[in-house]
Amino acid sequence: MSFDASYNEKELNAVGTRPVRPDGVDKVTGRARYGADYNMPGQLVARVLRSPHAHARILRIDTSQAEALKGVKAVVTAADLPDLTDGDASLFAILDNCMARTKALYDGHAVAAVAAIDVHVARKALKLIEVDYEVLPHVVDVDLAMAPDAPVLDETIITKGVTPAPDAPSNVFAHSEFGHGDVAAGFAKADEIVERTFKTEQTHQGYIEPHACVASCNSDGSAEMWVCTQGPFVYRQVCADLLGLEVSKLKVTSSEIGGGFGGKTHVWAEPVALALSRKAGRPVKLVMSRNEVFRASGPTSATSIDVKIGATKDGTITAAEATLRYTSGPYPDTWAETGAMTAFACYDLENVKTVGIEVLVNRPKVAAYRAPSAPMAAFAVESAIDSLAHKIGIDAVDFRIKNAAREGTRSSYGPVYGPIGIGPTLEAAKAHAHMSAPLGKNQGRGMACGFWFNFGGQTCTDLNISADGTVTLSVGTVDVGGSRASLSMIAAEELGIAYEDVKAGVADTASLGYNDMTDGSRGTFSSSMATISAARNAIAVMKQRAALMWDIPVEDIEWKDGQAHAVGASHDNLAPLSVKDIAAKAGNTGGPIAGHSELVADGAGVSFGTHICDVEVDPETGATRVIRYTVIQDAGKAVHPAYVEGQYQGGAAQGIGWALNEEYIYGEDGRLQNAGFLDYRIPVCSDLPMIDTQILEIPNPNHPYGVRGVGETSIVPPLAAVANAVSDAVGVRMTHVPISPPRILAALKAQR
Amino acid sequence: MVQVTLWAGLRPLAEDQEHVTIEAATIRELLSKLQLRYPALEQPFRNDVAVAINGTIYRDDWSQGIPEDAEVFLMRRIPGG
Amino acid sequence: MRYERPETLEDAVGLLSATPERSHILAGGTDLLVRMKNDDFDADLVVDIKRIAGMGEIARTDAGFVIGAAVPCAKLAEDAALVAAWPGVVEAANLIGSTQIQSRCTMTGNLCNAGPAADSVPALVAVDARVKIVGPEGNRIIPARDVPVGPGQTSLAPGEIVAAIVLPEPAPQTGSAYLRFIPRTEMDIAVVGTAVVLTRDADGTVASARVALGAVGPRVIVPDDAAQMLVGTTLDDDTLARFEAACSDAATPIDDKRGTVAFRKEVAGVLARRAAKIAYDRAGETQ
Amino acid sequence: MTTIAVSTTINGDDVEYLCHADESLLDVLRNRLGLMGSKEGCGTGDCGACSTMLDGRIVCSCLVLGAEAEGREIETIEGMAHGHDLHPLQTKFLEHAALQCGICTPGFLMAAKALLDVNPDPTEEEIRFWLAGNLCRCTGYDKIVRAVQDAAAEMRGDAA
Repeated sequence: MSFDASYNEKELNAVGTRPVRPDGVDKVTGRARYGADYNMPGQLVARVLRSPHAHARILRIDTSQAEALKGVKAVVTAADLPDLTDGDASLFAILDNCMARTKALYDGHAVAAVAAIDVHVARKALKLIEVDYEVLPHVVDVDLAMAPDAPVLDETIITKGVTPAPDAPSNVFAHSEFGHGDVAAGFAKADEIVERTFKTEQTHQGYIEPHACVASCNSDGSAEMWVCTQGPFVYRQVCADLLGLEVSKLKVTSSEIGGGFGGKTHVWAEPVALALSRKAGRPVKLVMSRNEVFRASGPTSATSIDVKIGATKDGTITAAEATLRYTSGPYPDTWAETGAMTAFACYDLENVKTVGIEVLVNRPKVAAYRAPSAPMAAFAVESAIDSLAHKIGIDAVDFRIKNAAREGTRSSYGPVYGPIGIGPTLEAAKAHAHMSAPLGKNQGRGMACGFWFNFGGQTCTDLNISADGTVTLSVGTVDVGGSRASLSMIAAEELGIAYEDVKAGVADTASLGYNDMTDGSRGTFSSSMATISAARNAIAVMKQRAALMWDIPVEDIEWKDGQAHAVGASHDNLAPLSVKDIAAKAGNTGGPIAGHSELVADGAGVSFGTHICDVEVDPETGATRVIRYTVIQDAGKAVHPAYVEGQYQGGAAQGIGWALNEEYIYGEDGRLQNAGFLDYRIPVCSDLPMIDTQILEIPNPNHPYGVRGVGETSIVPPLAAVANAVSDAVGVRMTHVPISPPRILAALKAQR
Repeated sequence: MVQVTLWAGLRPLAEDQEHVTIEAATIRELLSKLQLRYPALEQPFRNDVAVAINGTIYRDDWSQGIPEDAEVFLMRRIPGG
Repeated sequence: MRYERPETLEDAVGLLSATPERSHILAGGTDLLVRMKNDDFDADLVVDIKRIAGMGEIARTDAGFVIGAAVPCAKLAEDAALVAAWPGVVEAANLIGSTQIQSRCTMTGNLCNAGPAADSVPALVAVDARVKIVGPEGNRIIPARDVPVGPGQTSLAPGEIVAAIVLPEPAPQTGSAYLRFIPRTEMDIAVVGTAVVLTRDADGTVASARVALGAVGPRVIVPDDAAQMLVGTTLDDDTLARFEAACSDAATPIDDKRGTVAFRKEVAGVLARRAAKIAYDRAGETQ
Repeated sequence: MTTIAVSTTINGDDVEYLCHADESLLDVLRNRLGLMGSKEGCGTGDCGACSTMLDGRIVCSCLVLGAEAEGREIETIEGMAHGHDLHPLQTKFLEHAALQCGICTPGFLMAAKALLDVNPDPTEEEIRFWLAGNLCRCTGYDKIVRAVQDAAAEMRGDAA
């Protein structure tokens, strides 16, 4: 494992082109199989009974009538998922979230589940389960949850990170603080200060495919599961831990995944499906309805953020401070901490302080969503930066360029930056034609920057060379948006063969070593590194085989353009051997030819993007349309530029939805009122313009081809870019996301 | 010798130290020596820690060498989406 | 649950009369099938009326345009005469849902579902549409406005079916328009809907006007006082401003997940004013 | 629950099946006929992933009863290509990278084909409004719209 991952500039042939993806034909003909597209012999249908209450003690569950119903093969409650978490609080939270144990903590929290021969019986059985609830007072709003008289969700929680420690329990799990310098001294030096409070509402990843799995537990202790997930190996580990299965006896196969965006990095109903199968002795298929997806999976934090930034008249920021309150759902987590780390990461600040406050509320357990926690912090900070630029009368782009973090800057979250790319994205924005295009009546322009930590992680690939010289590549990172194409290109590049001769596929957990999930923008970054390593190992093998075929020392063989060349005067009559030539003789030169790689792909490097947005606002109704949008982001090296553009465009669209329309709406009763795509309003095709992209390629020093993760950063700037554009158009600073028409109209009225 | 900065959440587990000076050539050595000195760090070191060396964040590669005079930060591992 | 597909209205009425509770009429199904997905839904009978003669047809008779109960809204836009006569009705019906929903949803369903935010209902009320009802006690014709009596509630007796909607022939120089507010550009339920029908005199002044407001009350609101303000004018700015204020005042909305009281009242006036302008201009284009 | 016998035409073939009265056409296609190319993203007609043609009109098959298909003509994504010959829309979706996860793709292809059947030369705005009932969460729609434009041009015989 002595793979050298450092960047090595060279001419690339396959990388940078735009071939058709290997899984493409299956996906345009309807043949690709997603989570719900798989069946097992004798499979049962599962349905989950969910709490209608936001907060309630479960006094009694009687499943006897449901169990007695003909066709019902198993009913499970928390009693069928005993606590094996051994003091691991985060694992316990997953368990309790899968199936409420003593209290239902949000509307939609699972309390029981049935497996039956068909959906009609399962539906009937749900109605026969009796649950006695003691309804408790609930709280869903982040600020109200912090109030002294708020109902406390978990009496064992004493706020961490505060000295002295409070003596009473509350919904505040922890404070965490970052920064350096002396902010009070910094503000004293400022000529102008902007201080504001911002709010963002809870959003959902909104993947079009609901969670789905087929689980099968056998009497011999083995089990298998087909599931849509961003990480089959992680699902395997968590499910094995929660059910007490041996990890290697649980085989998890990831289906084609119909979107995840972080939401399918977490386990939801999969342990329940396994528990039902274990109890029923038959395979169980569990597919969530869209209503269940909204009520019981995935959302982000809702937030409330105070920001204060000061600057001198010449445009130098002297101090910056933020307090970030994030909901984590009903269990402790670290979402505010992440937000606090990212908030000012774009800037070079002498004095900076951020405090993250984790707040428990009666809402679903918060899940990662594309650069989790960063968009809300960026909304608050980039809005305040924009206000401050206006206040001191300096152009918003110039102001950011003047204060942008650069190599050597101490980041607001601690370490000093190496070479980073925010400056180039800002310079590109300043030079972009979009920035100087004329605006019409009721139109406004905004821009914003965004930061995200990318990462790499544990990765493993197998590259097998077939007898005809074609190559199969098995990877362990789930393909969420074209990575099989990118990785096939990488293998072709490294081996010197045609893209069409490589077929990449995603392996199940029984066929390949452990891989971290496809998250943290790591899929292409880390699996390409492992693919390069595996290809180089395969080339080493092929050189040995060529040496045997030619009967010359392996030292005399050089690999070039997909062929083994004999070098040296004594071999000049030997025609080069292609992969095909070598593969054809593999049986007699030592057997199958393969290259494997197991590595840790660290050094992903942080990522920055700058977005420009134009909107038109109808001042009489508050209706807002995005009329032009540009994304500028560094990709290091775009392996398949079309899919890099796709990541930029998709993240921007999600951010635009978050900015304008998407939000969880709760009633007074704590029940979610918009658990469907009708009223949880993600952008539709007619809502958006074409989304222009500009890919910058500043090589990542820690990847052989310079590749950088590109998946997440594009969702970070849009909230602020849209908010700044709307504020420019209507002349009022919008501080509450989503910037819905009623909020715009109310702000305009307040100003008049 | 390297000077290590601990994130705020770790400090109560390390006698409220923000900076700790320690002799270590790799991340592995650094973490094991820190844990020896402050046993309460064992829990967060299990799953929660990442190490930034001169600005580059390492989550898993504990064999990574630490250059002389490097700036070293212990950070919480970040979730991804 | 039983599924029946009668071929005559008499048979349909018979089936529904025999199962007065927990029975549903199926035409486009775009509301009924959504409700059927709910775990709490229970029904004994669904009567599919699409195979009954005439249900899927638009006929022009002496009474006007007779639109069968099962005519999908997409088909309305394909009828050039109907579009020319009542563009406000067709544009309202065509705003319901997506292209896919348009292929199935019907105005009769929109009316009988009795949702306060139904797009086509204000438009039907503004043109004073009638509905033909068949039932166990005989047939009757009533104003479309009188079908919904409250959210989810209709005046239909058990066993009764709305067989058709009848739109009168417009008087010369009549224009109609429907505007709604939704947060996105498509796919939302109306936060406010406004329909205006007006007829011009030869001199260009408004001879008669009718206005209907949707989604701002439990039923469609018909602010006759506001409509009367337009009569005798050429929609000058002062008139429109008074008209807008009157429409806002007439609205009695609620706060819900789709909008606030203040927003709905204000936007009801704005859209009514804009719809009146469009209807006026359209009236000038017709002969 | 008793079942209903249905005779219908799917992708040009005569098909017979039994279904429950409350069973959607989408469930029939997926669970009884093995035509799983139509996807269920919502079950309430809001996402378009189950788009199929019913007697020449594009519908959400989740909002059609299986029993209603008696005597009708249905086209699904499985009937879009002719053997190995992909429809121009399918080819252009691949060339333009108009899909990332691909779960919405069958619905988009069916809806786009329905558009080009009635309007061979749609504007960008017409494409966007026609496809507003098909949700995509990955692409931001940009490449989908471009693929439809390009396919339309090719089908019209315009030089690309």
